[in-house]
Amino acid sequence: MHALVQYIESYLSSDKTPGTAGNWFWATVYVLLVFVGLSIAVIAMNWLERKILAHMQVRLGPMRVGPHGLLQPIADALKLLLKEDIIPDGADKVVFWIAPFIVVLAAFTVFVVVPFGPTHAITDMNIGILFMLGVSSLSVLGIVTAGWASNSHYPLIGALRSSAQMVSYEVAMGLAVVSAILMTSLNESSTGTLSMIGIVEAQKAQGEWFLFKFFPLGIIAFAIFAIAMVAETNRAPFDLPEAESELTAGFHTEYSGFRWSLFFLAEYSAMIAVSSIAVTLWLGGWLRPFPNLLHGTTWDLAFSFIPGIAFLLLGAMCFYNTARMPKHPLFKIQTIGLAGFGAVLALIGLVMFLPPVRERVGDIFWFSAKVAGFMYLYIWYRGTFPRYRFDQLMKVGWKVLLPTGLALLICTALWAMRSEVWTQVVVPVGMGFADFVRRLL
Amino acid sequence: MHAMTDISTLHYLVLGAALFLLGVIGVLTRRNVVIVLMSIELILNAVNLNLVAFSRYWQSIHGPSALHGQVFAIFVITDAAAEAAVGLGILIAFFRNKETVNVDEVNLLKW
Amino acid sequence: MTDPRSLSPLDLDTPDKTFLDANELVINMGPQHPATHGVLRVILRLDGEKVLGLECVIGYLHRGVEKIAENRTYTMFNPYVDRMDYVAAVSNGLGYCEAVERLLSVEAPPRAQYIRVILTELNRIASHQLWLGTHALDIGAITPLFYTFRDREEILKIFEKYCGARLTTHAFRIGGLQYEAYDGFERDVKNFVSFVKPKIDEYEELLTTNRIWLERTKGVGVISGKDCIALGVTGPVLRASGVKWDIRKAQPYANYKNFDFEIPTGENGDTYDRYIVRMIEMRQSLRIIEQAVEGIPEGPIMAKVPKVMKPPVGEVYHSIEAPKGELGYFIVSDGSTQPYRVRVRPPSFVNLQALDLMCRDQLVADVIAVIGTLDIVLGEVDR
Amino acid sequence: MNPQIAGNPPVATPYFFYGLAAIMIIGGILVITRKNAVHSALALITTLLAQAALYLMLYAPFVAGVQIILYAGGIMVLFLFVIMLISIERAEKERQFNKQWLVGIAAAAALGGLFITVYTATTKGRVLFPEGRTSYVDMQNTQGIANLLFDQHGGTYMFAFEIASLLLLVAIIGAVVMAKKRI
Amino acid sequence: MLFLDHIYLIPLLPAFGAAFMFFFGRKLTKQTVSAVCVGVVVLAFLFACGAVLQYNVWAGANNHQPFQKIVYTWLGTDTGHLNFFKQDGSAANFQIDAGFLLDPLSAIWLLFVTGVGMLIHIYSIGYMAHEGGYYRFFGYLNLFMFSMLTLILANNYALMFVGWEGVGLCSYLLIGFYFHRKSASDAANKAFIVNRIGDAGFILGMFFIAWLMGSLRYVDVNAAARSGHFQIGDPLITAATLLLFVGACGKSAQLPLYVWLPDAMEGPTPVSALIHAATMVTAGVYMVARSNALFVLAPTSMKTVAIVGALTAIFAASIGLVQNDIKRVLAYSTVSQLGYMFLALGVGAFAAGVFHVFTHAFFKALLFLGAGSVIHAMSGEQDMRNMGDLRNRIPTTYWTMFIATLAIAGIPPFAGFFSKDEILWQSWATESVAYHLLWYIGYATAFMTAFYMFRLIYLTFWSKPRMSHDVEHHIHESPASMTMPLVVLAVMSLFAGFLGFPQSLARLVGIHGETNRFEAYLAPVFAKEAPVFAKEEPGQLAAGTKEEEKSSGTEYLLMFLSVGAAAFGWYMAGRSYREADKGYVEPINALSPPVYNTLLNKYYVDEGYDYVFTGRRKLGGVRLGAMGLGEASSWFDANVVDGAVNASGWLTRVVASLSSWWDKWIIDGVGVNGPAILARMLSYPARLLEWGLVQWYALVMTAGLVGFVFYYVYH
Repeated sequence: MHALVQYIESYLSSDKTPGTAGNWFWATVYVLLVFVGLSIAVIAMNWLERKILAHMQVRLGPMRVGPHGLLQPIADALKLLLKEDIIPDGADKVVFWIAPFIVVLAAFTVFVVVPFGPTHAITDMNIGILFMLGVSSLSVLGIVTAGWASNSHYPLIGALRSSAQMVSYEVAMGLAVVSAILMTSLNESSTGTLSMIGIVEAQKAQGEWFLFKFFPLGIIAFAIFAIAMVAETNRAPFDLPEAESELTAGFHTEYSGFRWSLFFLAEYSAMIAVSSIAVTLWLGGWLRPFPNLLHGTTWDLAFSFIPGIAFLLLGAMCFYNTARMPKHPLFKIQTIGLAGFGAVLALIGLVMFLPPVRERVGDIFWFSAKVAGFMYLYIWYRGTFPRYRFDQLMKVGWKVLLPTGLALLICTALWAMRSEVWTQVVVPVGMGFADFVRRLL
Repeated sequence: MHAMTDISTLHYLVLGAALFLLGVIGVLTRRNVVIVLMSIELILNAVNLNLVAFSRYWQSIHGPSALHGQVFAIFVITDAAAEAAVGLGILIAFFRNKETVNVDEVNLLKW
Repeated sequence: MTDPRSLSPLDLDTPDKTFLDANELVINMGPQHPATHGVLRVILRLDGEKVLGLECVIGYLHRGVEKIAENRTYTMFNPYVDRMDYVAAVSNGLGYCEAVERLLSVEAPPRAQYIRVILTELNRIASHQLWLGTHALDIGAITPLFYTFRDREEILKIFEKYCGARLTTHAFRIGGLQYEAYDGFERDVKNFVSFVKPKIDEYEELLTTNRIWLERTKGVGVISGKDCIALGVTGPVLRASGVKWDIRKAQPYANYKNFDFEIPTGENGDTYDRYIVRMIEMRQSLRIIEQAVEGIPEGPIMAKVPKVMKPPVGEVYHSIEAPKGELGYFIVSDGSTQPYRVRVRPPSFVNLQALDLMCRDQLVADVIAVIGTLDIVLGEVDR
Repeated sequence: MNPQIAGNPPVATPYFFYGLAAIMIIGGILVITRKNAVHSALALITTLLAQAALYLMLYAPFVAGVQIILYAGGIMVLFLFVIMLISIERAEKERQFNKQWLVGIAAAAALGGLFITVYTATTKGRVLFPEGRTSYVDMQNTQGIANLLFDQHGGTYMFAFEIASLLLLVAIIGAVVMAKKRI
Repeated sequence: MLFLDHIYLIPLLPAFGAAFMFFFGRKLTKQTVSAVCVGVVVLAFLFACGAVLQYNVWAGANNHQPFQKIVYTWLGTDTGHLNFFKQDGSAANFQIDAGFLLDPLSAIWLLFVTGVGMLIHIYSIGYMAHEGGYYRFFGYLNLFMFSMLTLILANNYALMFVGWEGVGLCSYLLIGFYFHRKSASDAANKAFIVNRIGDAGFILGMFFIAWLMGSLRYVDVNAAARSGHFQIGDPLITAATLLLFVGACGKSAQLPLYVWLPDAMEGPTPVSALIHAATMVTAGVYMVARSNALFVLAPTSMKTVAIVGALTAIFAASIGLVQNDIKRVLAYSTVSQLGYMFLALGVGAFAAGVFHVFTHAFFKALLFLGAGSVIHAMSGEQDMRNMGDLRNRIPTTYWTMFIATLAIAGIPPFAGFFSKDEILWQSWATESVAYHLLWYIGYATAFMTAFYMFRLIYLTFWSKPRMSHDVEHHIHESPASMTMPLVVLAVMSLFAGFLGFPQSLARLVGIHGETNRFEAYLAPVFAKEAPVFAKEEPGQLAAGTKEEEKSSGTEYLLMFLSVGAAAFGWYMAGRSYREADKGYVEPINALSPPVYNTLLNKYYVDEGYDYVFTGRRKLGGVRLGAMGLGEASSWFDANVVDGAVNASGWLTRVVASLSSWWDKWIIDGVGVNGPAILARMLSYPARLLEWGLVQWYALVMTAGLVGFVFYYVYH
């Protein structure tokens, strides 16, 4: 028993990710943790999207299953699992089977390199960001095959649209990412890196988020990425592949039940994944706000209380709503449930005040909070924007984002090399010109 | 742990040769142009595997920065992309004119 | 490329060539489709995503309303008309009642006229709100739908209080009204007016200057005033094309000539102009309601109408400006208690003819927008 | 086992190699035997991904990443696109192999025989392909490739890199010209 | 001399307008179109006024010669490409110029063509405001003005023929202006074809003149004709003048070629007014008057002209009695009045005929424009049966039309009275009693004219309203641009007659001296003929010689009689139609239905032409006329000519098949294909390497690879 505790402690004090350390056991544990965490996140996201969207649209959203519809996602999941699994006649059965798995696999695999903290990643790859982009681009394959295998017009058009859209926006996305990677090489000691952890470390070392670096270049890059990532995940206002008024449901029109839920899962995981990339590249990943300005043990302590406080606030909200529940006997169970949920949240908050916990969950909390901000943006877009038309979408991708991205890349490079540019280009040319003018006179 | 012998360069070479042969058979026997093009991709990948394996071997002799094989592999992948784009472009033009994808029906220099 | 307008009418026997060659791909949209507003079936002929032509297949909701009329007395047929354009049932009833009144040569008393105008204009606002919500939903903005339905609810509440029904109201009777306005009717209407004014600004805030909304609607589904007239298109669609034609002004019925309001017109005849025109129309309707509710005279609500209606032999055509355009009733009386023939000129049916013209050379996604902007109700198209 | 001292253990055991090799061979066979081109393409994708894993085993992570992005994410999507554009129903019902298939297999078999003899041959006392053993070197793979391609002093393969970009440009234009109906 | 020297600008101004419309019209707004087109015509009118004034001054100083301005020589012997021999075998210096001539005759035509044309242009602005093809219409009108002015101002027959054909073309274009209407395009075709027949006569007559006189210039022709070289009654001259008269019949709608003019009413009303009433149709009169020197040499032709004119006058007037279409009544009236003019020309009263042309231009244009205004008010309704009681609704139109009616009916002191009376008097005044018959015909026509014109007035403006409800709702007076020309023309109809105030009447009121200014003005053109008659054939023709006038008493009597006839016509029309209501009965129908139907169907002339000339209908199973000729020649071609062709073809085929057999089996089989087959057999092995299958190449490559590796390993 003691040995086990010691083992865990020794691991927790390690400064390497399990993959880097080559520790199979811990790697497996991490994979499971990430998988479970991600599933919970998707479920929570499902509930939150419905609730937030509903409140934006002056309605209540799910209210029946559980207090404030908290159990709705679970009910949905159950329903989906129990539904009849329909494969259309004339569909290519094998491919129809495989397609959702490809999508889900691609969406989940990218989390192998997502750094929730300096050591809280499954592994740290030399080519981390490349791996993320590459694997997330594999989901296109799943979508195309899904659309094709359905043997129906709407899914096929949806799939073609979807793949064209994703391929197009990947280009702009890649350019934005490259300009961020360029910034990592400006560390005095480092030569630049593709590693996700390395990128965050570079931001820490350079003392600013890449969002604000080379103002306004960093912000432009981030904006390009932020637009491209919405398109990449087929979300509003770029949700053409599944525009229900035009194509019914796009590439997954013919899917139902469990396989449909896989697409659903993949979509939300992909949203979280691309948000993680954005957070890692531009928003300082797991770093808490102002790590350099407000440093020192006192500030560390102060910031380490924030996660606990946040959970306590959530718990308090639950209790407040419990008090507002109708006092009718029929609502008794719901009231109790909400109170219980609040209690669990509060308990978690309290646990987070414990020193060993609070020292380690800070990274994960900040990372998740930043990602959650992006998730809220996604929902907000959906509540506000109409849908682009396909030619307009392509126009935005190829005629606006791509040239901007190229110009941005060149500007970033020139800016990064400004001393060399000055000493090796501007000064010699200027001298030569001065010489020419002198001779002329 | 290491019951089997370590994997040597030759293992990769044999695997590469096998893939190469599969690709050659595909190119020589299939009628569908798309599959012929895919078989060419197989051949290119077999070559790439050899290149990377040799690069690894070369590194063990000349030090870690001797990555020429990998650089070659990247060039091959670039060429493969170009080849696929042009090949598929030809295929589309061909299909539009002849309504077929069978390579042995392309036995005229022009149509 | 040949001009798609010169192509022959949709030839459905065209073989579906390969997808790649995609000269002509025939796609069937509806009758079960979220964006066809009911059971409209549209057969599209596409070149890639470009529409070469389309054909509407209608009749899935045909109930033979006009035929039913021939076996009902004039009074009995009145509720049927509510089922045609069910989102503007009050307007339908107004048109029918006024047509029969003309046949009988009676006129509803002034008080009834005022209440009729108020209810009809309220219904126009309700219809436009429903249109706005669904149209925006088609284009992908889901939020306005809820805003408009929330505010439309207030109108339905007034209807419910007035006559007990919310949708198919059967509010008017031949010769006047069945019910006196309930206590507080004026107050409710005034409250509604002051309630809904800022709400219309709210809808506009969401959409009018929204970049994506502009890109999706400007220059989409353009139709010229000339084509509108040639096709018989009426209502906001016609007005958005720059033709100032509103029956309320052109051939005033009820007592619209007593009210001061303006007829908005557009310039380009595109989807955006139609949107703007309808938004202004809602405001103008509020203006009319305000004037009408201030001036409701006292007096009877029912003219002298025989219990058994036997209009003299003859025929009458009477049309009103329904929310969707000119709604006309052509009634032939053979002197008996039942009409010899009732023919309805439904605005939706006529406006739907313009769909083909408006969608040519546009993209598939625009077809959705154009169907939405035409504001059709299939109950009225098929009757 | 103490995670702290794990250092650089072997990335994968021979089991992995044989497993991946089997996947690749089976995938390759499926590629050249399937009637349906989409199935062939999926098999090829499997092969390519397995090969990417082999690259990782060979400590060539950058090549592996490029393989995934370019091959699996780019070229194969292009293939799938084209397969969907052309109707394959007819192609499925036709003869799959051409008339000289027997000759082709014979030629391939001859080539295979030669490979076997070459890989097992020694000439003039010199082993043609020595039984090289890979050794594990910890290094910055990506930076190394970047140095070869374009380091500060011109880069060994700088010129080739530029030529490759030109090739890609030509390929893009060529593909567009050929595939577009009306330019 | 500015205007005279640049007289060619008068036709060129409208030509510019037409060309501008042709090139840019489609893009222009209606305002621009009207500004350009009407502007050039106004300019042309002002220019014409200037030119005539200058001419009068110039002529006074130059012995009243015609003024000639030759811009360039179009074709002629002095250009070296042409030899020309006259009838008597002598070579002539034959020239055709683009030349312009102004003398009193063309001056009169010039003034009323540009003047009336200008008014009608202005009228058209209002009338056509809501029609499509606005620029097209005005372009055609300008083109017409150009052609008409060319016709008038030409100094030779050839250039006149250019204008002649030009007005024919414009007439065709404008009749067919509503080309989407079958009836309009048919009418246009009819007008064009009928005119073509007349033109053939004209062109032949022109050839005769050139052959006889060696020149086509008026001055040369007139000089030659008056030189005494030709005998009166010279058969060649008679032939030439008769042929010219055929042309005049076509253009001026005389029997038997009048059929196109009533149908020409399919065109827009301003066109009817301008072309088919006031200007173009008088081209025939102009041509005959212009050729007066020739005509007086051919008494037979003169008789023909007079008889045809008189018959046309009564024939058309009788049809006009019963027509119901307001424009058709006016059309037949035009034909009838043209008959009057020819009657005058035929009896040698050239000045009287021209005077009638002059006055007729004003009141007929006014009548047509007024009818257009009525039609405009009636929303396009043209049938008088559906009109009635319009005088209070459109008073301006009513009053102006009423004035015109008084004028045409010959009620003093309106213009028509003077001109018509002059013609009647001149025809009575001829020596030959046979000519008195012509006077009777003219007299009856005068009565009919008054009757049908007042019938029109009563049916349209008086009587009971018979139009439908909708039409009645829309009746409104026309815009100012339409009524203004009406008023101007009405004033002209009132006063134009005083230009030719008869001497006798003048004596009656105590004025002495030259009162018939018109005749006096024209004297230089016509007066020279008198001595020729007097010398050669006294007593046959009265011509314009005042010495031979009968006593004034007879003239007063005749005047009184004709006014009486007009008044009686007025009275009869009033009695019959003043109270006409829906379903009124035509008095002629009541008298004798067969007569009525014959008149209503225009004496069945069109049907007759269909039977006899066009062959559109079969006469007793036989097709006559043009189509009959076509059928016959078609039969001949199909059976006789083609039969011969087919027979020779059959013969050729037989021979060819024999030759082919030889070629195929012997020459090709043995001589050509034999070596080729041999070559193919020999080259087959080489072909194996390059037979186009890509995979075969790949196979060869693989084989090569195997070979190389094998060599490398085992060498």
